[in-house]
Amino acid sequence: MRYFATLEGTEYEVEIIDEHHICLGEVVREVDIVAVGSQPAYSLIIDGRSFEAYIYPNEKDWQVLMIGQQYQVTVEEEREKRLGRPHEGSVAESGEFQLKAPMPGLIIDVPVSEGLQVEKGQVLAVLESMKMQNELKAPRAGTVTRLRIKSGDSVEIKQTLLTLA
Amino acid sequence: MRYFATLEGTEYEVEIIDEHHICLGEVVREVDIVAVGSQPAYSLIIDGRSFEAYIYPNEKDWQVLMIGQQYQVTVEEEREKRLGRPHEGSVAESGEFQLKAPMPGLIIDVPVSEGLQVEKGQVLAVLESMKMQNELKAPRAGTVTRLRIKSGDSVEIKQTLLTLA
Amino acid sequence: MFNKVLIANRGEIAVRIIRACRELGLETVAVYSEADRQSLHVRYADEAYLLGPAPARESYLRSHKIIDIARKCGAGAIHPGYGFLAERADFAAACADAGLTFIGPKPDSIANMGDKAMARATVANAGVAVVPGTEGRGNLGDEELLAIAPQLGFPLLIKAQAGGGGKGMRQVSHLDEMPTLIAAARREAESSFGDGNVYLEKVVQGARHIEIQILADTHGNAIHLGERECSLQRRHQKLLEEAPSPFVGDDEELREKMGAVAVQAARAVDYVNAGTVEFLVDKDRQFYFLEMNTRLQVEHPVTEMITGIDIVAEQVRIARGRQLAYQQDDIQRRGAAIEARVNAEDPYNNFMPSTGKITHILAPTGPGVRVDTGVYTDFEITPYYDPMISKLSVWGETRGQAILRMRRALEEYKIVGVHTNIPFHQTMMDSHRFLAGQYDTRFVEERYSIVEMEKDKEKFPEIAAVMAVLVAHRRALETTHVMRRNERDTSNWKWFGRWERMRG
Amino acid sequence: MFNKVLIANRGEIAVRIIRACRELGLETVAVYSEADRQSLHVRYADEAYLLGPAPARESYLRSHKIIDIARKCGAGAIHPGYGFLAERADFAAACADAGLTFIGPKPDSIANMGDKAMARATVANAGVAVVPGTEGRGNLGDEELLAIAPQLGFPLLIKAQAGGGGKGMRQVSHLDEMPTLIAAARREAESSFGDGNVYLEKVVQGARHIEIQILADTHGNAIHLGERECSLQRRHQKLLEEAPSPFVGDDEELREKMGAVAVQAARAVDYVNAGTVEFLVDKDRQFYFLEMNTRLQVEHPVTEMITGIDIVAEQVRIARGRQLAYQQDDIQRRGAAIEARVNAEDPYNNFMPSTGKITHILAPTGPGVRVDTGVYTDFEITPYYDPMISKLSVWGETRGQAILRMRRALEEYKIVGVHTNIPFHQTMMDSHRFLAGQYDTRFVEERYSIVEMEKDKEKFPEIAAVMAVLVAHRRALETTHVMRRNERDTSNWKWFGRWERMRG
Repeated sequence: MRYFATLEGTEYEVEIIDEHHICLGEVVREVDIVAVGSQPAYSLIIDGRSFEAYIYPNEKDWQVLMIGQQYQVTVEEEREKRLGRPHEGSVAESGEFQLKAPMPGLIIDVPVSEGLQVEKGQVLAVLESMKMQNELKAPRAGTVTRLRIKSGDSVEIKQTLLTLA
Repeated sequence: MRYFATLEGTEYEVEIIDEHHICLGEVVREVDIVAVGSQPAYSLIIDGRSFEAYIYPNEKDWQVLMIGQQYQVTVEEEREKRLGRPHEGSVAESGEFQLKAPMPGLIIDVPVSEGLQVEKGQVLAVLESMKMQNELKAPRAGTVTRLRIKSGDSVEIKQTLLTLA
Repeated sequence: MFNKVLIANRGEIAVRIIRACRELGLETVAVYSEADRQSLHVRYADEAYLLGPAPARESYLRSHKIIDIARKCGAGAIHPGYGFLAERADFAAACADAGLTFIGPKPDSIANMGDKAMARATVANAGVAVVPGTEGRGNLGDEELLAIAPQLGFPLLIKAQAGGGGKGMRQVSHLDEMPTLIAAARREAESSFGDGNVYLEKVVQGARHIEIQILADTHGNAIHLGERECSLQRRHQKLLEEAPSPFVGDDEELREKMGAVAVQAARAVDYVNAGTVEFLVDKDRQFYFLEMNTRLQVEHPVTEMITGIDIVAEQVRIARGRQLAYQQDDIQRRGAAIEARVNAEDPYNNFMPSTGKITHILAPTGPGVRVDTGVYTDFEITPYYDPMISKLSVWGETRGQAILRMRRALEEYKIVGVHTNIPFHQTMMDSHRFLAGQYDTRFVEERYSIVEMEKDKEKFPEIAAVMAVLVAHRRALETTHVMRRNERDTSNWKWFGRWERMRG
Repeated sequence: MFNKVLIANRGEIAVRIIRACRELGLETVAVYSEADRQSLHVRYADEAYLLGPAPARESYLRSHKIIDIARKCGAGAIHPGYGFLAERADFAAACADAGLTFIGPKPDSIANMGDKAMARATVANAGVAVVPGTEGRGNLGDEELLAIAPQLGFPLLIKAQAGGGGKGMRQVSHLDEMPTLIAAARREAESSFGDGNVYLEKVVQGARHIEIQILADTHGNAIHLGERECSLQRRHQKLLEEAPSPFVGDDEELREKMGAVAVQAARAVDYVNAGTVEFLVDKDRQFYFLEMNTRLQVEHPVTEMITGIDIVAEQVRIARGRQLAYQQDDIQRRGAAIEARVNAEDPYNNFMPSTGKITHILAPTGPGVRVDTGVYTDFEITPYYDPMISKLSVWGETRGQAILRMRRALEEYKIVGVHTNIPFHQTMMDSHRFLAGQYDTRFVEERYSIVEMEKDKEKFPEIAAVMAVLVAHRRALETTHVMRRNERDTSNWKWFGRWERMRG
């Protein structure tokens, strides 16, 4: 079975030969992968080099956490790729950005108002959590279209705080 | 709901009043039990005293491991008790004793033969495992009726080694 | 003399105190909020009592309830740990009124040192140098502060009088921005300590934060255990501490001078129990009294590791009326120790706190490694308290060995489920400035970038690609062969078979 | 000079050596059997190579394959750990022939000390006292042994010439039982070491087993790091070790004398690297050379804890040709350390080994506690290797504090899934004889009964009954409300949602 893995713009062709051999590009390599513990932690030995990673699927790709580094890998099987999967993710590119609470906490300050034009990096809200005040900043320039919080509000994790158009 | 717990010959009557109260004998006690971690480990706070135990069911009773001590507890619901459950375990009392391998290993020595009369505590077999030689002894006096191993055999865990009648 | 101690705290420090009490043969009582029912301190204590809902105001700050519990359960003493009620003179006084031993200094000493302005006035009177500022001038209004500021010169700091741990603190570069910053500092101080009073303090440029550990008994004996270097901070929160200080180094004269001054400061408030005198030290080795923490310090383990003294056990002994087990000459340093605060926060995203369930922990162990923590696998990190998961401390024969050991320990440390600042500590152990001991209190904020630090780090994209493919392939196989997949669908109950041969 | 080290071992000691190498900046290579694919040493090493099936003969004892792997992967050195190939002179020689540095003594020293009879003859010639016996008389037949025995007097020991760790050892009380016991000893020696030769040794009554740690470099420097007391044994397997020895105590003269004699014994075989000279010490403080272990010792951590010296790192430095970093006068002891070997065995059932999956571990941490282990939650204990799960070591300012700390640490230590000997160690920490330091090598076998020791232990049958009822009640509820039960039927795949915010 042949797979194509894409990561940071580079495509890697990986052919599974048997349980202990793959062909990576043109080179046959010896691999041994096992799960360690009951968590999605895997130990890989590839041509003698020992690696360990936590690997779990995201909505459309795989997250690989290895030596403190996080990699996002898209994996496609050859046939799948030939058939061409519907292009996902295009929706997210367009339209609005919704600022969500990264953690539960208390809104300390909201230095913006609806209709305000903001710059990238501008503080949109100050959220207190774990005894620290955290500034939530605009990831890009835009206009605050819907403001759903005010100072003093308690918010839940992932609650939408405001919308940027 | 009322339960009867039996342990080392003593019966304890426990009535569940609500989630945080039980009646033990005649005394109402405040209890809070929660599972800690994903294992069958429980933390109990009873009238302020904090206890921790690993609790898991056996064939017919509950094993409670607490502060390095193991307790076997039989639990019956009141109705169950009134109806009278079939008396289990009587079969085990009668008849033969089967010596099973407590761990996998290599049989080093079998100092008995079929038909031999043995005393309680007499060595029936020597099993090598984890680099140690372990003597398997007779739990009671009896006659070796069936001998299924010989010196040099590899045995699996719980494999029957011999029968004592 | 008490035989049962209530620990009015949570997390790693509650566990630390339980351990010390247990090693002294004392019974322990935990208190906990609804969010902490499964915490290690509740599991480890002999007794445990619920305080209330998660927010500290409704649980760990309920001093009357805590004293009430102590009396009812027969605890003779209360250890406050750090934070929460540890530096509340009224709480210490209430303990005494209730006939309970407060394991800490006298209420007066706390009050004296707790009001930063009064503290400075007190130690200045005792002849200790202080950072220039408005200390001792009472509760100044905004107008007065704005008037005094240009005399001190910029940059300067606005600090909460009642504060600690960087809360209610703001740095001011120009007079223009001062009104807004005063308001912000007062607001934060008010919400954190219930006291909005602030004072001004000159910023010492290139300053090192170096503190001296003090022990004083009820018989008039007071000694110091040498210094800790705590200059690695971010937003006035310490991130990494070490002992001895690489700045003080072999300068025994400076060490002894700071130690003697710290003892003097402690004596000025008739201090009893463990405490820490914090100094700012400038490039010319001039040192200024900053504040005194009248409690156990988060970073006490580094001092324990190089002196061999169990500071928490010593606190309890002092509270039991014992004489100090040591005289100043008994205190000997050996090697070097470093502590890394492992926080649930994302160093790649402006150190944003991270919450969630810790699904996996593999903690470093082995020679010279100590971990202090209140969490374990499957523990939930909540947003209610500080983000510290654990303190990782290492000891080495030399500072160099301690750094190499810290690298090794950080590499071994696996925490999955929340973001942690372990990558931050890793880059710090590789930083030339840290290796050379050349860092001041502004280093992390002004000169540190994790992206910059990691740019030479070896990456393994090819390996990541291979691993993702192999796991995806496995999963595809398992989905195909439904039988095999079902084997893995093991419910909690089916696992019970595994427990058969179990025993502690 | 080598930069990559192959560790020809498994379990905790392989992890220990990987840690030392990593702290020295060296690359590490693990080797493993099929049973150990998921071991911590395989996970922690930079590289890992399969040796073969689980049995040691087919994996960890395959010296040629190991040397082959080392050459192919570019490792310049091999660390043998303890056990397996550690005391095989032919393996050390084969390493040298292959151009690899063997991290240990020269083949000749191993051979000299490995043959017990030759070892005794060698050190006796150097003027060191030995236990009376048939040492140096060559390979005696059964008839000869039976003839000599009455001259030595009973009780005496039959010991394997090639042996170690109590294998091939039998104690004889009367001449009558000697033929059977010689046969048994020869059989065990043959199967363990491939050499059935045995010798006789007088039993020293009330003996303490005290050993001296040696370090020697390639430049002719040799020092000792003081003693360890290892008298707590069962079937000649050490269970618990401490440093310093409570028997030696403050008798610095005895300590120095034993140290000097140990260095002398090491010099007699031109010893290089770390080694241990074992003595039997009788009540009159006479000491006799027992044997020299020409390798790292299991119990090395207690010496590390009181001296601050990293023995494994020192081994590697010596092997790299460095001079010893210490002279004899640099070695200073601080406090006391105790190590408990935590084994997978059942102390309530004649210490029967226990195998199975470790379903839960909560290891003690905090001040003065060190854990060395190669296992983790969900690891499987197999019957192929020794039953050691971990080594729990503690340090205290005094022996008393170390004991209290060990009690605390044992109480915290939770291992579920296999039986462990933790209850044994707990009773030992409560034993008056242990507390008084009054125990000899026969103590566990002759005077110890766990049932007897635990008879005063507080039990909680009522609490156990309540807990069983509450859990049974919960389960009944869950069975009734099927919906709720299904919620808990969480398959592996469904758990993936939990990993969303994960990062190291």
